[in-house]
Amino acid sequence: MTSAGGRRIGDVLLKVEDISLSFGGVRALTGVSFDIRAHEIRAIIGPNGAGKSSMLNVINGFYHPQQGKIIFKDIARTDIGPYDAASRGIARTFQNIALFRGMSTLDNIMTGRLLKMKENLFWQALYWGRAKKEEMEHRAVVERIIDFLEIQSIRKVPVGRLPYGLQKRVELGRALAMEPELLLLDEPMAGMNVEEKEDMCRFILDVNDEFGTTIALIEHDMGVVMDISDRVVVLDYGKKIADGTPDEVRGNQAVIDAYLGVKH
Amino acid sequence: MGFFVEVLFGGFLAGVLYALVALGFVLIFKASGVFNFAQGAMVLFAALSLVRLMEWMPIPVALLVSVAIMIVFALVVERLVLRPLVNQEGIILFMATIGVSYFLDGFGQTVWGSEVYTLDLGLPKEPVIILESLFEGGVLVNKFDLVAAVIAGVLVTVLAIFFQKTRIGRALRAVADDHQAAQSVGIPLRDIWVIVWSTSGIVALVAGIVWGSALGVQFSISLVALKALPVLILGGFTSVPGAIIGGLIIGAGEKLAEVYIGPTFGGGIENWFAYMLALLFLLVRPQGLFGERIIERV
Amino acid sequence: MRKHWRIATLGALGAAAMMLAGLGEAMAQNEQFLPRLTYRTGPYAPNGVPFANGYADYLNLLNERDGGVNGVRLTFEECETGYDTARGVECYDRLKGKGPTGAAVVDPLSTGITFALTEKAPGDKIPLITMGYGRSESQDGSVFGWNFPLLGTYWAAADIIMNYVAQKEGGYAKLKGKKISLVYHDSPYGKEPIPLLEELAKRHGFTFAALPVTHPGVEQKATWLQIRQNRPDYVLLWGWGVMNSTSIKEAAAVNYPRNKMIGVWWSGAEPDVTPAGDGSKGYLAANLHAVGDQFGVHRDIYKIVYDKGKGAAKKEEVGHVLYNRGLVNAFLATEAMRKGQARFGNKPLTGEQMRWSLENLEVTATRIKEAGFEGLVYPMKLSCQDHMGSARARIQQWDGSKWSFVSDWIEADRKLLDPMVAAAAKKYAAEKKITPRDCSKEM
Amino acid sequence: MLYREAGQFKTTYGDDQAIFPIRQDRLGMALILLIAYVALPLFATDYFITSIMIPFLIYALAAIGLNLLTGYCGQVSLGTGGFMAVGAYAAYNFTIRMPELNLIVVFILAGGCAAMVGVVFGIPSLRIKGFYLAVATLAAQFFLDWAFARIKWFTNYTPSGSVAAPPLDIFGFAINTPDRRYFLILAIVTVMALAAKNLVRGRVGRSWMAIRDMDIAAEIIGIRPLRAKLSAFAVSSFYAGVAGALWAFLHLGAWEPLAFDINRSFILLFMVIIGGLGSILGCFLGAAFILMVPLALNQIPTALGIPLSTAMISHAEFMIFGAMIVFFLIVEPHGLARLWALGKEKLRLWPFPH
Repeated sequence: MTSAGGRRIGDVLLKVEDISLSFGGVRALTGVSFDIRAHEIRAIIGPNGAGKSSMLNVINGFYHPQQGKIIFKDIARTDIGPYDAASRGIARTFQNIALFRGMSTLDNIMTGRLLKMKENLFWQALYWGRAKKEEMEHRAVVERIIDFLEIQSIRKVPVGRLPYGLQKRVELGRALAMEPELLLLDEPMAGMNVEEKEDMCRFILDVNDEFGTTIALIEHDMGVVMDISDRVVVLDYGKKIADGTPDEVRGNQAVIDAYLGVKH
Repeated sequence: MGFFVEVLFGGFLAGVLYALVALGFVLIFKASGVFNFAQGAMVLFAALSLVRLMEWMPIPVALLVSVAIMIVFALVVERLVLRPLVNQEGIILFMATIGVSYFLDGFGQTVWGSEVYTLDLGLPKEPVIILESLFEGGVLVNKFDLVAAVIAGVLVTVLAIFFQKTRIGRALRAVADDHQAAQSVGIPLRDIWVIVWSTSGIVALVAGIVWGSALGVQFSISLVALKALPVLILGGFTSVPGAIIGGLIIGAGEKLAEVYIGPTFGGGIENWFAYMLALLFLLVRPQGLFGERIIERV
Repeated sequence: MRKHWRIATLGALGAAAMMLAGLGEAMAQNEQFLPRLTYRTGPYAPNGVPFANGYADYLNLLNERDGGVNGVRLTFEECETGYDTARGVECYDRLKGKGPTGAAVVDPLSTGITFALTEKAPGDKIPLITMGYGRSESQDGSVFGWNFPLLGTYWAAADIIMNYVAQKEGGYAKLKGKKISLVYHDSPYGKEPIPLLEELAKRHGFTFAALPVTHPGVEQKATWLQIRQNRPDYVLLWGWGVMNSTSIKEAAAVNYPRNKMIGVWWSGAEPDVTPAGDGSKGYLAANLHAVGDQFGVHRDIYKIVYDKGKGAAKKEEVGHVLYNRGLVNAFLATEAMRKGQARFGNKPLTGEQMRWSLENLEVTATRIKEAGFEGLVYPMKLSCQDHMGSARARIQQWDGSKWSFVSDWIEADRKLLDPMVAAAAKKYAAEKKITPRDCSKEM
Repeated sequence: MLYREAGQFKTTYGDDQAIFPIRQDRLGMALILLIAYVALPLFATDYFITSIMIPFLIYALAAIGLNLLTGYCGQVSLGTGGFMAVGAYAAYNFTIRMPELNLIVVFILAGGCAAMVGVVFGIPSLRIKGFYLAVATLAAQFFLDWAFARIKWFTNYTPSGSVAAPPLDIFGFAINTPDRRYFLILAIVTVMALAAKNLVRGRVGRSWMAIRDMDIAAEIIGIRPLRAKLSAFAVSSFYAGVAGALWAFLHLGAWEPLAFDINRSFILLFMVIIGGLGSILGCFLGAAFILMVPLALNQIPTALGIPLSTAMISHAEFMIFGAMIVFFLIVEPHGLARLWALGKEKLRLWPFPH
């Protein structure tokens, strides 16, 4: 399979099988299965409350589904923590920005490198030799990301003081710093103006293109979704109602009904 | 056996006193989400005001003036501390109330003096022996403790009626659930804060009367706040019955531990035992006995 | 942003004012400076205040009546310790250099502060007077060269009280099989008497139990429930501040007979018994001196200090137990000054001279009478080896409105104390690598 | 005009990450160190050294410990006094049971013991947060107070329960004068403050701050909350432990558990809040402030000829502390350190603020 950009879409990277999740008595997801292939951009869409964010939370280990399994890089698991997901190469951004508000842009993105930094407390306290060298190496990586996202000028600004659009960009930067294989983006363009959206689209496509990162994203702007994604999965009331290329989904009657609010 | 019951009783009655302080915490936390560390200082301040005013005027007048003072205090706190800190994280407000507590301790002693003042409202003090038919030698209890228990009971009942039956009470409960909803009840948040801090000031006054009669009105009363904290953890921060039952459990638990386990360790364990008990409990049930469950969201 | 600048300016002004304060020190005069470590705040304030007042009133009396001690005026400055050790150390360091000769003598007025200052005093050459408190082994002047636990240590106190108990029971032999409990403030102060009481329990065959009460001592329910269960024959009370009155109230609450409760001399003052009202009737306590304002010194204080409106205390509190203790403490300190002036001349003394004065101090009955303390204190004599001087106390009883003595002066058994003191002092000397002085060579 | 960074270019990331990237700041720091190491010992009175500088430095060190935990990792602790006590009693036991140990080793071991105890009491932080945790740390405070008062082994069976530091020396050099004690403390505090600064600007510090700012997000980018929090508790308690050992050995000389009671914990928390949460400089400013208030209250009115009564001073102190806490939380939650930074920023732009 190839897509418009001519990228190589690879084998299945992640597969969710028959996932069910509920809180107390409320069902958030019911028997959802789909897959994400390497290097593709996969969109998850659906009306409000369809269970999209819950799905991402299941994938990166924040929620533990009552049923079903998740196969990532050919290893199946049902119950892991966010730390394991992160260390195996899953990064994400959040719908309501989850940046570290007291830290600068640079430090926020540097936190994305934490998993890759190994020097112990003692060397850290000395800030000498190996620890300093390691710090400088990672700083260089982060500076490349800062250049890529064009946020050089806000490097030292505490993120709490940044406008919304820039915060979203920093959050993307932090996720990129983890050099993930799978990048989960929860509404990366929510609340942005047209210009900011265009920038964000460009970054997403560039990330996918340059680093070959697989991306799963939740987005409400159908125009954007149809433009940039390779395949789309549609959730409604916690169930999968459609799955396919943007064109296939667009014509699907169940999807149209769901968005128009037809009674089930 | 008789002795065990006696210790248990003693513990329950000590617990009632803790609960009186814990109640003030709960009221404020319920309505404003503020963990008010200054509750102990308020107890001291209220008691000091009362005992010094009693030197000048008849008791009922002194009581009324003390209530007025606590209301003024609530107004000042709302204006100078809570309003500027609205929407801050809970922990910031918590630290602010530590500041309020220090200020109030210093202020109260500056205005009212720092000696031991005897507060005598004519509460009975002599011990009585009860249940003699049941246990050999009977069970010794103190009339004063019983009076304290009755006062606590009355206070809880009054508060329960206040919360259930009055418009303001219902509004307060609404605030606890949802600040937006409270706006629609038609009472501004600020007023609610003043009301709830005043109420808790009055609860502090009652606690101050009981504690002050027992210990004399002096600086150490302020430290009872530290006794109320494990009660809160055990009972949950938002539950009035939780404060009472938590108080009873902590009171009985620490007295039994001190009397039966204490000697093995050289005694003096009750101070930390209450905290350890609460802490262990916290690990099992983080929201406390009657607290509302906290669900984390991203 | 303006606001921030104003704060900075204020801070700078404050700093400048403090430097000025340092420069404005009084110039050297014929004055003896006495640092006064006091506590007028916190949980122990009710006991700290009358003591400080008594001390201040006596110094003022000497200044007003006699122009000081032999013409050397007494100046003093109070420093609030709040019974906190670190604060006390700061007060000591702040005040030790004041006055023309520095601080010649310090009363730490807290066992914790005494322990800390015991480490510092030898280096600064300032004697510590710990009248009726401090570390018991510091009675040994050959090791503790700078500590003066005048009139009695806690070991002496415990022995005196047990002596009284034995008298009441009809001799030490009758103590066999009796139960004695100690309710103590959980601090070095409260723990001090334990070794001696354990020793006595071993010798006389009574059962001894120690029950700690945590600072500040308002939580005693469990303690007294234990007492109710064990029904000891006597309860010794080693409390301070609010703990004392709470103990008496709790004793009343569990119906423990008050006349079987004996407090140390820090647990037998008016603020300890009045809060419990009638509950205190019959309560016993040791006392180092007499109570009341009927003595010669009080008459002078009323006439010369209070009638001029210079009194530190409320007039009705003159003559209270701790007020008188402050008086006696000031009396002994100034008597030592007289002794020193006789040798070094009528000028302010240094700490080293003051130590000599204390070690050679003898307060005779004649002198006591002269100073208006007749009946208030017992004569005493110190030496290089013996820094305690006298170890006598009387037992007093509260009748609901006043204290009255129920025993004559009881002296602690020095034959029991001295070996224990010597052993403990030796251990301390070894730990601190101190070579004891040879007192037979000192003059 | 002197405070300018124009013409100073950073050519490496290392320069950019430096603690004092601006030359004037480096000079200022050098000046402060010069004063601390040379001028003060030469010119200051013994009172200034023993009663102001020594407690100031030790408080600052303990405050750094608490700030690492509270200001950087967001875990409020009211048990610092207890951890200081662990350090003090551990140091005491090491010196009397192993007299041949070098004093520096003793202090490190004391810190290590405190760190272990800190980790144990930090375990609940995984499940409980905010003021629940604050209350839980009170359990540590009360328990440790009790343990050192009651377990006689810790005090080497001293009857009174009060212990005294033995004569101290380092490599045969006796630590017995105010100046020597001051130098030892100053050296330790300099090294440990620098180490703390290094920690917070590197990987460990970032993981703490991430936990503080949003623990859930931190977990999702691969920070293990338990490890981050416990490491904060360990490092924080290490600092508190060393501070406790210094406080006991070099400031008090003899002590009892009451020297490390809950008031100590509160005072340290105040220093951190007033000085600035999440700032190493703030710890020094906060410690200085808290220490100066009572002294100023005592000396300024006396100098102005209106001496206040001791009771009044002590009450006023409570009121000022309380009011300052509230004031700083409202006006500047980052405390004196932030005010300082703002002042510098202003100076940088002066006289053309736009």
